[in-house]
Amino acid sequence: MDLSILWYLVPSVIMTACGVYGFITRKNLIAMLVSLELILNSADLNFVIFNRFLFPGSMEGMVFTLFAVALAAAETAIAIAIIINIYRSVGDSDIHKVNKMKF
Amino acid sequence: MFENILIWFVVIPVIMMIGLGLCRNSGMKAIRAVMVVGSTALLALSVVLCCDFLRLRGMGVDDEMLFTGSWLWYAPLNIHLAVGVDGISVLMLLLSSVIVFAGTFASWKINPLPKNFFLWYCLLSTGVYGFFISIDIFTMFMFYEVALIPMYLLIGVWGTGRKEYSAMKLTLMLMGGSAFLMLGLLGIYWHSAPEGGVPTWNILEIAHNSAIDPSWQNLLFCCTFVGFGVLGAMFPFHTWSPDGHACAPTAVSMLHAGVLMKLGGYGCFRIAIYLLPAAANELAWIFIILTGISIVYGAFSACVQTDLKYINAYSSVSHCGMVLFAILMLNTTAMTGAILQMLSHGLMTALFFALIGMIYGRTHTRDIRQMGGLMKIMPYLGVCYMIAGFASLGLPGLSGFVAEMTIFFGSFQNSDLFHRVFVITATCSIVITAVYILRVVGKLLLGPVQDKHHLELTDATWFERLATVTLIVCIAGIGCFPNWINETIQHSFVPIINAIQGAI
Amino acid sequence: MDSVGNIIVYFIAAIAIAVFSVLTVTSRRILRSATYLLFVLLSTAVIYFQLGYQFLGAVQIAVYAGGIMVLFVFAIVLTHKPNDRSGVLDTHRRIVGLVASGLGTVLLLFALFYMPLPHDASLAECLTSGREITMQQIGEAFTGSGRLQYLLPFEAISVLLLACIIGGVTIARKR
Amino acid sequence: MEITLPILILAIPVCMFLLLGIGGVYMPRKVAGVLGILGMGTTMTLAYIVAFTYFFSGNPEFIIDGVRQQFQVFDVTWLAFTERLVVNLGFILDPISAMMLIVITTISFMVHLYSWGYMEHEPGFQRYYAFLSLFSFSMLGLVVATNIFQMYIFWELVGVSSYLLIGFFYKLPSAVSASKKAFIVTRFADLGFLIGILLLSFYTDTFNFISMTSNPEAVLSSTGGATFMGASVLTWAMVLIYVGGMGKSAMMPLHIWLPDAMEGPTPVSALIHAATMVVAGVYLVARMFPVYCVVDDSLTFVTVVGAITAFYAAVVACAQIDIKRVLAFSTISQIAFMMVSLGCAYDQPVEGVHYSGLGYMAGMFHLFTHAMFKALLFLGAGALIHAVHSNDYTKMGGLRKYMPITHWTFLIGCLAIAGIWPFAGFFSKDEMLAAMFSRHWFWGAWMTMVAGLTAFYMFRLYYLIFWWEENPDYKHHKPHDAPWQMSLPLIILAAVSCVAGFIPFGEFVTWNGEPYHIHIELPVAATSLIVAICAIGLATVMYRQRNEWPTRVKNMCPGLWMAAHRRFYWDEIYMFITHKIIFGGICTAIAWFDRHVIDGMMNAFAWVTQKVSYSIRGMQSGQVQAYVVWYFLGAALLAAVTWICLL
Repeated sequence: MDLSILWYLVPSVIMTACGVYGFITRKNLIAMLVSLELILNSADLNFVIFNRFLFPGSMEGMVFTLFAVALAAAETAIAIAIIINIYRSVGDSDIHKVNKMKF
Repeated sequence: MFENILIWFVVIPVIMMIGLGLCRNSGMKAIRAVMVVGSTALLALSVVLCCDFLRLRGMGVDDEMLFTGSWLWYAPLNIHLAVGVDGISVLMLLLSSVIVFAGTFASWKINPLPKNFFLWYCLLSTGVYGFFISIDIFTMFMFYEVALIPMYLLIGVWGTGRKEYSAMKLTLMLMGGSAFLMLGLLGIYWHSAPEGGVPTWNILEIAHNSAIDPSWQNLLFCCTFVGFGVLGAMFPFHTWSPDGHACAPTAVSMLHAGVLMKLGGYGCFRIAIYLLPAAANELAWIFIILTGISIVYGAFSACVQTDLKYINAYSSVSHCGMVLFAILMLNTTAMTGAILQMLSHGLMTALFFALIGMIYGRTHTRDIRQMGGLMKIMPYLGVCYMIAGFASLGLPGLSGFVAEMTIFFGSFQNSDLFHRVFVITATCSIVITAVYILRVVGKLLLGPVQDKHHLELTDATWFERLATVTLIVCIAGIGCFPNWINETIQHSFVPIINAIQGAI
Repeated sequence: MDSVGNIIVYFIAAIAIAVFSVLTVTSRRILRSATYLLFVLLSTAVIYFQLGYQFLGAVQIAVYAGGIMVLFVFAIVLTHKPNDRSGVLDTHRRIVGLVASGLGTVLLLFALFYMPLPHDASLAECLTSGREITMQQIGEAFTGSGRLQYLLPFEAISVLLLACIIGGVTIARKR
Repeated sequence: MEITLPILILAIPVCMFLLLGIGGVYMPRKVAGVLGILGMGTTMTLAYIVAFTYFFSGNPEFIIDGVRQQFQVFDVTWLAFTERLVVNLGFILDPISAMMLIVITTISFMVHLYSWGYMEHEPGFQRYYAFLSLFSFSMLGLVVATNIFQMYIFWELVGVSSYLLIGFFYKLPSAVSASKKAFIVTRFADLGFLIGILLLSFYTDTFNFISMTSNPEAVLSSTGGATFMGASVLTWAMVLIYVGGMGKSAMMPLHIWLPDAMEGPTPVSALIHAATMVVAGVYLVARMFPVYCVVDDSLTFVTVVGAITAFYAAVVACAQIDIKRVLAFSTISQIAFMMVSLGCAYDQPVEGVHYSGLGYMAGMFHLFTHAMFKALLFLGAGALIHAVHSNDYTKMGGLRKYMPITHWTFLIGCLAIAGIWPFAGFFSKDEMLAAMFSRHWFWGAWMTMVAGLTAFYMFRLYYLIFWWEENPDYKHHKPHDAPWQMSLPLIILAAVSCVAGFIPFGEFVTWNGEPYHIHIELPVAATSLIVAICAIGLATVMYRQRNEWPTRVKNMCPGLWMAAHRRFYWDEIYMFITHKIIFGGICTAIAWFDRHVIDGMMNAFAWVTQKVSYSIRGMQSGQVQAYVVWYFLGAALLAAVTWICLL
């Protein structure tokens, strides 16, 4: 039995689907962020998989993933800072209660 | 660039704006000084231009446009800042200067935010002047839009009554018109050159090339004519006019009805008819019907209004309808009449609005049912109002008569039954005009005094007198000695008429 | 033909990813869902290792599982309220989420199976045909400015991270 | 001829208008009055000099072989419509314009003088004189017009002067509405005039009177036989031009403004609404006479309208209470007389007719004499109103003892208008009736009857004012004759009315300039004289002293009396048409349509846009989760579309 590219892509698809589902259904901001991480992670995984299976001679996919991980860290840091700030001023981290700045 | 006299028509208002910017917000004296100096300079400039123009024509300089100049602005689209004037533009510039001058004095005590008011006012006049000096249709359109935008703020901030609604309505309807216009202008641009040539925005070149395919012309003509027609208050796109004028502050009404509505008529013949003559010959009948309706319809509507400004706005619909109507007759005499009517209507409507503003400033009402016998209380304003009324109903010796008669006699040169019927319908408006003018004069100025409080009101102040006298002198001047204006205009129409004749 | 060990490791990792992903988004307690996320990330790291990217796997564990998860846990604890009902989902949202993610999945799977991908290439072949990525290569790629070298993005990311740290502190500090 | 005098004739009044109009506020009234009178006096002198030069100098410019010529003193371009259609302002001298110069300046001067006394205590005295000057200028400009467009220009100007003067007492609502009515009715008529000019000038390519009248056949042929609704275009043009004349001259059915115009100061009525402006229509027909003759239908139209109006106005005049209204209807009737006379004239010799142009000459003669004695009557009425402070004859009666000058001059006026020898009216009326009989016996008989009615109602008025029964109020407030400024014009005009009939008018004014020797047509004269005397006798019986006859006659046919008194309900008909139909029906409907349908459409457009954007706005909720849903739905949609396309 061969472990072809499809085998590896399937968990990635599942991760994306779960991330999307979570992002849509969750009310808590942090939970949404968690779902977001799932999606991001599946994208990272895809980069690496494609690098390995389609262009085994090069390392661009991996480099991209490295950058993406760094960016994810940055993004999470800022997002969490904002969430904490919102929590302080609104007293809740429910996304439906954070609509003061909408209009 | 600055050696060209025409550029100064745009530069001076900009300098005025800078000057105003340097004034303090409440420094009424400095603001007035800037405005008076600036508008006098503009007036002087127009007079100088006019004399210079006549001198050159007298010397036998026979170019279509004089004082031309062209500076590249945006090469990829071949846009230039191209300027040049013929007799009609010169007269329009003169008219604008007179009205800007009078408007300055009519808004002598504008409140609140005088500085900002005059800033927008100057921007508005920049647009108007720029429109009249341009011979590049892109810059023309740009200046047209520049003139349009300040209206929104001027009405919305300094207006009276339902000002937000009216400002919005006016701006949106005119913007809708300019959407059509933009379409038409772009179409003209892309078809302006013969096969393989570089498209151009320059009016003279487009007219010279006459490369626009007749089937395209029809579409473009409708777009441009409707676009300008909206500004010219053509039925059924006129409803911005009553509301907009009713709510606008005095000087803005003056400038808007006096000059800005003329942009419509001017654009109609300068762009729609001159550049698209074949379509003009073919489609004029549609718009003759619409403008014919405008004339009678506006007059009838004016008969039952009770708000002074509404009466005047509807009468503007009628009179501006006459302008477009005459332009569509496509012969020299009628089109000359149209220009005379533009001048005449500009001056007398400005006078009307100035007077209405002055009366409103005193009585705080514009409802003619609540006023009466004002002639006794403020004889100067009353007499001026009567003069404006007589000019409007076409009394010989004042400008309205000359304009209307030239239009009627010119229009009557078209000898088929269709034109005849509409000309005779249009002539009926002189009676209806008399009805509503005399109705207002009777209710407003004559008869017993309705409101005891009005007895304490005062007559015109010196700046109000200056504003009105300027306008009245111009009205009477055109009315008594029309021939030199007439000749100037007729000469300027030669190329346009040739284009129309050539396209039949 | 891949070795049985590889296949077993793959299946463990894949099943872990699938199960913990689902648990991450369905768990009612946020702290738990964050923990499940940690397992997903670790499983991903396993796959990275298996694919021959040891450095990346290490980074994944260090930065993601180590750094980011700590941030999450802190944030959750800071914003935690007793009797939090935000984990309770209503049916309507659930259906919408299912439809959207289902549609997305269908699209992705559709793309997966219709794309002209080299199905026949096995992991072993790819591992042997590809060269080993050494730390030196990675270091050169990050510090050079030539073709396929990433000094500028690297620096940009560094500045970005610094900015994020400062921004995070500024935003989250008490007023 | 020098152009200085003619220019001055026009320039002095207009300068006087500007001077008094702008500077009048700063002048004492005496100064303004004296200035006005002096200005008009100078104008009158100059006009006399010009007219006498024209008639008597024998200069070949004016008369060649005994035929008077039309001479344009000057004719300058004012506005060029096209290369050929050019509006000039000029000054024409020919028999009728010279005659009109005399009439206008004389009456105007008399009125200026008279007003000094009459208007002495009115506010706005300076303004009054300014308006009078404006009117004089416009009227003079009208009669000396060299072309029909110049005439139209001044036609409008006299209309406005008339508007201003009728509404002089602008605080009275009745004066305001009367002035408005006068202006609008005449304006409506002017519309006809304008369309007539449009038609005529389109075909002839000229406005000039001389080029039109010198060759009327060419005018006809220039239309190329074009017809409209069965009548030739030229007929239409001439009828429409005549409609303009009907408006100014108050012919049926456009007569309704003239009785109301009596709201103006009485001297104004004398000047404008009796002597000068209202005869502009007659003057217009006379001016265009040769062209009218080419299209006989239009001349018949003139005659028929005139005959109906003359009879109608005479009947109504018998049932009026207001003395100025009686005089107003009398004016309408007399002008109609002139119209009929013009309509009965020929422009070429006709078999069996002694002198074909008699109607024209007689009409002009009557215009002249009528101006004099009607001005006299109005000024006399003014003196009465000045004394009694009422227009109503029931407030008068037995005034002959108190106001002898007014009484005698008024009597002369009445005798003149009734056509009693040797007063002016006898001669002109005799010539007119002779001309009518020569056209058709019916017109002669009809107009003789109207002449009888004229004598009757004038003497009814005379007796009711000066005889009948003394008003008891006189004991408290004794009426007296007017001051000299007012009496002098009365006396002068009375004298003129006595002798004007002996002027050999035919020597001066005929349609083609050839002199004609007036002689009395004995049968016609005798008939009309007898009819007039009978009518006067009847009036004497009925009204000399208070008796029951008038009431009895009234009660015999109360409906007729009431109808005549209410002027056969013309005003009500007009009120109905203008207020109910035009204002209430058309204008209100259009205004409503504009606000609700046209503007409603625009607002509906805005409303729909707003509603649509409100409903779309929900999508832009700001909720990221919703966006994600939309994103996936959109991606799915795109994929589906792509798939369908690829299949």
